[in-house]
Amino acid sequence: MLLILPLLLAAGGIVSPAFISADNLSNLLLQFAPLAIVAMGQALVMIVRGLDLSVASMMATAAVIATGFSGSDRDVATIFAVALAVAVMIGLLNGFLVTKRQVSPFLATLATMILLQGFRFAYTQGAPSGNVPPLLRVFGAGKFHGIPYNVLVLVALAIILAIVLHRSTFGRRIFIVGGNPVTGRLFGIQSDLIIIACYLISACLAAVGGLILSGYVGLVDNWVGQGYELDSIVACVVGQVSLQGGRGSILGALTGAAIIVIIANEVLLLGVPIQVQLIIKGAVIVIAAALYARKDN
Amino acid sequence: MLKLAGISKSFPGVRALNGVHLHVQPGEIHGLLGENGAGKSTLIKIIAGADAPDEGEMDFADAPVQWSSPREAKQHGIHVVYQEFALFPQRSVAENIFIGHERRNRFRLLDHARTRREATQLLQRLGVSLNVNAAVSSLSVADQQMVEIARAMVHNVKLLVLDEPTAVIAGREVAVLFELLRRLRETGVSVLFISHRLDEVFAICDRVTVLKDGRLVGTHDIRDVTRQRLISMMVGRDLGDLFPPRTMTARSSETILRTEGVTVGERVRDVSIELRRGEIAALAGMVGAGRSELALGLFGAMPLRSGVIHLAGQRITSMTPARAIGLGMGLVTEDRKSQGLAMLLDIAANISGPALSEVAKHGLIDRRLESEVAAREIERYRITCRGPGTKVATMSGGNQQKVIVARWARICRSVLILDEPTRGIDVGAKAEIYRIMRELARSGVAILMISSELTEVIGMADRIIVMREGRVTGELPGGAATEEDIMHLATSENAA
Amino acid sequence: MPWLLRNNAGLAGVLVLIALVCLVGAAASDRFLSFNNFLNVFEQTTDLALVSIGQTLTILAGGIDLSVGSLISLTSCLTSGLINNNPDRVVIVVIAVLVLGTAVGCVNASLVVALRVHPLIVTLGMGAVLQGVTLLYALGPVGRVPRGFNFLAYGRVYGLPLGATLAVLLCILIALLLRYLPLGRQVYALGDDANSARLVGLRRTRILMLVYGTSGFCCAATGLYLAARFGVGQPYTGVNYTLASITPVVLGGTLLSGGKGGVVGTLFGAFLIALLNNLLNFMDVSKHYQLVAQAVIIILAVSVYVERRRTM
Amino acid sequence: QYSGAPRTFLFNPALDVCIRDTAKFKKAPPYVIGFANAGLGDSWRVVGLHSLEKAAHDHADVVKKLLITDAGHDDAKQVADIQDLVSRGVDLLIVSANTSQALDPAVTQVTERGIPVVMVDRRVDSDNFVTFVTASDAMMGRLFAQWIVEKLNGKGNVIILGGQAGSSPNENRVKPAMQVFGAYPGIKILDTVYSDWSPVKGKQVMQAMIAKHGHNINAVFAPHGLQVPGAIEAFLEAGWKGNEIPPITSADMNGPMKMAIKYKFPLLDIDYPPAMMGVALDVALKVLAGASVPCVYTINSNIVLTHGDETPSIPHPDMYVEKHVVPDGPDDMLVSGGMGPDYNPSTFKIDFPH
Ligand SMILES: Nc1ncnc2c1ncn2[C@@H]1O[C@H](COP(=O)(O)OP(=O)(O)OP(=O)(O)O)[C@@H](O)[C@H]1O
Ligand SMILES: Nc1ncnc2c1ncn2[C@@H]1O[C@H](COP(=O)(O)OP(=O)(O)OP(=O)(O)O)[C@@H](O)[C@H]1O
Ligand SMILES: [Mg+2]
Ligand SMILES: [Mg+2]
Repeated sequence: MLLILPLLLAAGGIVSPAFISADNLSNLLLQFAPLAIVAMGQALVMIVRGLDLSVASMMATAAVIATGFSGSDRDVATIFAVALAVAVMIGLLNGFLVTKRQVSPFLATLATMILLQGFRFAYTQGAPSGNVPPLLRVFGAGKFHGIPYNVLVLVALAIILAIVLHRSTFGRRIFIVGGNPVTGRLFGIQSDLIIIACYLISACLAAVGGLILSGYVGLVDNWVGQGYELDSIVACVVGQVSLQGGRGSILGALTGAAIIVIIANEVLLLGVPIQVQLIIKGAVIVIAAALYARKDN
Repeated sequence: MLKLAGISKSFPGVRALNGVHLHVQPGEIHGLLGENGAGKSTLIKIIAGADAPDEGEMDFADAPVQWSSPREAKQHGIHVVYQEFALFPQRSVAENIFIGHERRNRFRLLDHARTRREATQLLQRLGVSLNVNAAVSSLSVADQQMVEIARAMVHNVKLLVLDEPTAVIAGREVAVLFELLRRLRETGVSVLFISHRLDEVFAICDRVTVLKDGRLVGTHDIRDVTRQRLISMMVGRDLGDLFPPRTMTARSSETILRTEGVTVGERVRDVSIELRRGEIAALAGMVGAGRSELALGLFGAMPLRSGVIHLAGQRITSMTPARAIGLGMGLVTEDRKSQGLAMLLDIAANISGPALSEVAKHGLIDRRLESEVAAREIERYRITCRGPGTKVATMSGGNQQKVIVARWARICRSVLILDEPTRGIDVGAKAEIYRIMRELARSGVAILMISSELTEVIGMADRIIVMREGRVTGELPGGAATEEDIMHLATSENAA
Repeated sequence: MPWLLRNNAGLAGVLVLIALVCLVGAAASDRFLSFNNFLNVFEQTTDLALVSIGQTLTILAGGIDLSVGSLISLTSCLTSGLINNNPDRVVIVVIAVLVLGTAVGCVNASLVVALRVHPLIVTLGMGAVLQGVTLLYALGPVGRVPRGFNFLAYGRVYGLPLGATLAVLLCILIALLLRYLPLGRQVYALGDDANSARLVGLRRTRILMLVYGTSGFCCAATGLYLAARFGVGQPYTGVNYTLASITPVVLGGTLLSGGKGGVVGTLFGAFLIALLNNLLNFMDVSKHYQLVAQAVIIILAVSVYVERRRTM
Repeated sequence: QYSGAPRTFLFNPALDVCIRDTAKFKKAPPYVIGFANAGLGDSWRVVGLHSLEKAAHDHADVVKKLLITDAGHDDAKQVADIQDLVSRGVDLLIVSANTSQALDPAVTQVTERGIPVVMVDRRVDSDNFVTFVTASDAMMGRLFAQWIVEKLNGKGNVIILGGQAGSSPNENRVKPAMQVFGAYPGIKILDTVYSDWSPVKGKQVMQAMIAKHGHNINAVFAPHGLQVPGAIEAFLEAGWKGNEIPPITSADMNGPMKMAIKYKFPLLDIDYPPAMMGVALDVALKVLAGASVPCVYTINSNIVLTHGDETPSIPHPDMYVEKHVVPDGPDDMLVSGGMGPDYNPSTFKIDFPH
């Protein structure tokens, strides 16, 4: 699975030399980080048989929150606190609906997506306006010797999440519950809490992704992160996270996200017209999933 | 009718079948025997077209065949009742029975009234009365099995394959089923019958084929073999007594679990029982008596509607599995596929599951330690596998069951409930599970064994608690009780 | 029609909600409960109802169709682009577009079968491809439909909105097919347990062709309707329907996991949504809170009634 | 700042200007007026809506009710909204059509029922309305393109940084611009990329373009302002010195002007004033009073330029960026609002009859 990355990079370099320029690769990393962060949360949710369609809306909400203060660095802590607080509420709501009210994840997160959108519109009166603090701009767009700071954030988060998911008892419980919630209960695991925790983590990661994206340009509209909900799901599927739950990995989610970003960049560089870009994207999604989806028996 | 020659099939790392020959003649009931993991279900899947063989030839009705899908096999007249069922839980009984062979009216449209009527008739012929409008998910496993069997009668079969059909049904239903099979035999239908219960094999089969480790051991006329001979063919050695001797010595008078007026789910009413350390108590009753629900209730997997549980000195009115586990309780559920196992994970994870903290430090799992623990259990219970990293989904039913028993036996300190622990288990493994139960009891654990097999109940139990329609109707001492005594309490209207 | 309610507790729920909205509306404005307004809402239900009816089938069969939005865009563009204000071409183009929609659905089904990929991914990919194809055909609003064609979307027959009435008829037809064709029952079976379906020899390919084909047909019908309503086809006209088409299905009591539900509930689900939008307009609720209200209704509708847990 | 008569009126090449008689719509106040808005979502439309609310507030004596619906940029919803507004009994309908063709049948129906319709900002295709209040998209597109051509002396490579492919607000400006570019064989369009009006995507695609074409990029044509700040940042982050940044076009947004002043690169900004929504209400009242109105009511756009970047077609801009910019306002602030100095879109609240 990981093998495809160097292959893609090499192929990219061959068809368009600009692709492997240091600048372009560094920009790729810059664009990769927010999607990867969101995809990791999506992976957790998918492992517990869920789906989180509200991530994009959560990202936009966090980004709007980033512009909601004076725009100076003093407020960064407050911005984080508020954004995470909203994320916690949304994560809890998603988790609550899915576990306690047995709403299907697709629908529950679709509803919270619309809900957040409504509140966001109401809060911004239709369009956000204001400045993003310089510190967030650094995390969104700044680079250290060509390595974007947001990649550092991503790496830190990825290491923590990989340990949590693949090494910790909590992670093991995620897999048990995802494989079969009934078994989870018989193992004495509070399946509901595990599932809620996954939605919570997903929402919080989306908030972090949204804040990073708000710093990418420093301009925020109501649609920051639009498309990330489906892209993150596709990234997970391409990265062998099972839509049926119980299977998946952080590394897979990261690889899937990388593949998506690389392909999007490559078609842009090739100067493929937008129509054909879409066709290629669609075909790649299906083919990648067909190649990598384990044949579940 | 059916002729298999040199069939082989491998899964990653396992040679499930190795050059197997099988010849089923028209109008015979052919038994297929073998230990857990011998390859019986795999062979059946190949016959049914659900799996393709790697090698070998298959003849059906005197013509070479090669199925591309179960559908094709079905069209040629092969019907299979799978060990794990192929039902549609949310659909009605009637719909399930006629799925794929829908009853139509003269406009070629579905005739719902006719479907219901004929479904009722079919079930009546099988001696079960079910509401044909009910969703299959609301039925007990036994009734689900009867629906599966009813389905087999819908269309003209030439070969009927039954994979452990009697594992979940008892007494009367088995008799009805056998009667049905004999009638089919008379009309020239062949039956391939898999069971771990040798009595049944002797009662109904004309010939038997024994598999071991994916190889053919031999095919014999049933009149030419003895019980002992069959067992040694299957196991490869002679087994002593199936039931280990009762050792009442360890049995103390200390009551570890006591319930007062426990009411659970839809049918368990006002149950008061006691379990003492070191004893094996059996919970007997007819299918649907509510034994499984009681077990789930005691373990906290179903909420207590009322009543009190006294466990290990604590008085509990609302039990949860976590609490039960904390107090040293374990539960081997009757349905391993949908309840007992984390199918996607490996043996090690399934064994450590309920006691993760034992193999973890600071919330992080020590994989080495976990593997070691699992390896020890694999050896102790002679689980056939490629090591602690084997995914349980790829294991045979019997070995899966051993994993579950091993899991709970390891951490259980007070009470272990086993719900149909030997369902679908070969004799060798059965003997082993009995031995484990005895050992555990000797170490001071109270064992509650739910079983529909009366020989097992009589052979193992120190004490027999009988339930009927959700209530305890009486208690019998082990050893001395007869099957009649138990049946009397399980069915009689005027029992206590 | 007792069978409608018997197996569909969700349908009862949606009817209760509709009644509730009517009560609130009656209190809010005396014009709300007028017959004319009711007809308007009925008319406004058409597009969502059409696409959701098709979506219901894919969901019943345990799948989902996320290509509906793009397919609607494509068919609406083709409708107006090919007719291009020429009344003589209407019949042939309408037929061609319906055939095309059905064919695209069948391609979805074939891909699901052949590639063994989850339908969510297959149709998502197909959606992107179709959007690209649509933009290849037209980068902006394209063609024009003759004035008379608008009748499909705005016309009234015996006082009833034509398009909406056709949608209801289509819904009833599909409901009957689901109930009285063996293949219809098998849709439910496949959605209930795909593995069992394989083992008992149901023809998965055929069932999938039926449901995705129907979904494609419904998308084409929606595309036609939108071309009539807007007088023109546009490359992004269907975008919102992809996710929107799911809501009426679930409001109408169909389980997203498949195997249970039906199209009649979906029809009422779509009506509830149109009615809700209408009510919120009458109550001068700003668009922002209309979104909130919609989300709350969804949550209420699907979470108040919780089915008894099946296992334990 | 230009304050003469509308240029489109003065410069109109037609011999007669179309004037519409509205006597048949004459009605005694008070009026119920409906506004079917295409949607909000960006600051331009928010400010526009506020200017409409302000106008209603100012005319509270004759306006009994202003009913506002918001279609969220969904044609189907806007058609329904229009039907609902008619159901609620409006005397006149103001419509900002989400798509010019798509709303045509619905608007035509309203007109046929005898209810006067005033279009604002985005019209419908047919002439089945009373009047259209607008600024000229075509003029903006052409002038943007012409300026770029003249800055490059007719020879150079241009990136088209569009909004959303196929959407009418995008095509209405890009199409006229392409006609201009097409007339100059020396102008080469390197790539046409789309930002979907997202600042984030604008930056992403521009970064890819810079990686691909490097210093071959001689100018950037952006028909709207939203995607421009990201594009400028992409240049800066790719290491271009401020004054190396090629000529770029923008509309309404504060950010690009701030950057143009700071980094000294050529910028042409043409405003598309949101105040036209308030104007629409004034025009609506004229219609209901039975006064004649022009068939198209085009209000002026400000042409704003950086110093030293005048060209033959724009010898004298209406003003220079220094005058137009709000130095300490946020980047996404709309400088063309016309709502007065104290106006703040996120806190604005006004009492109007509804
Ligand atoms: N899908 C699979 N992948 C890998 N190994 C498999 C798979 N299915 C079966 N096996 C292996 O094939 C062997 C035969 O299994 P099978 O289920 O046929 O046994 P069985 O005779 O039916 O046993 P039981 O009596 O327990 O049902 C076992 O070792 C099992 O682990
Ligand atoms: N999880 C469940 N969901 C719904 N109904 C159930 C469930 N478990 C049991 N039942 C119902 O309760 C009845 C009692 O079943 P239970 O399994 O407790 O009886 P039992 O005596 O253990 O029988 P068996 O021998 O089949 O295990 C069953 O017939 C079934 O209809
Ligand atoms: Mg088996
Ligand atoms: Mg039981």
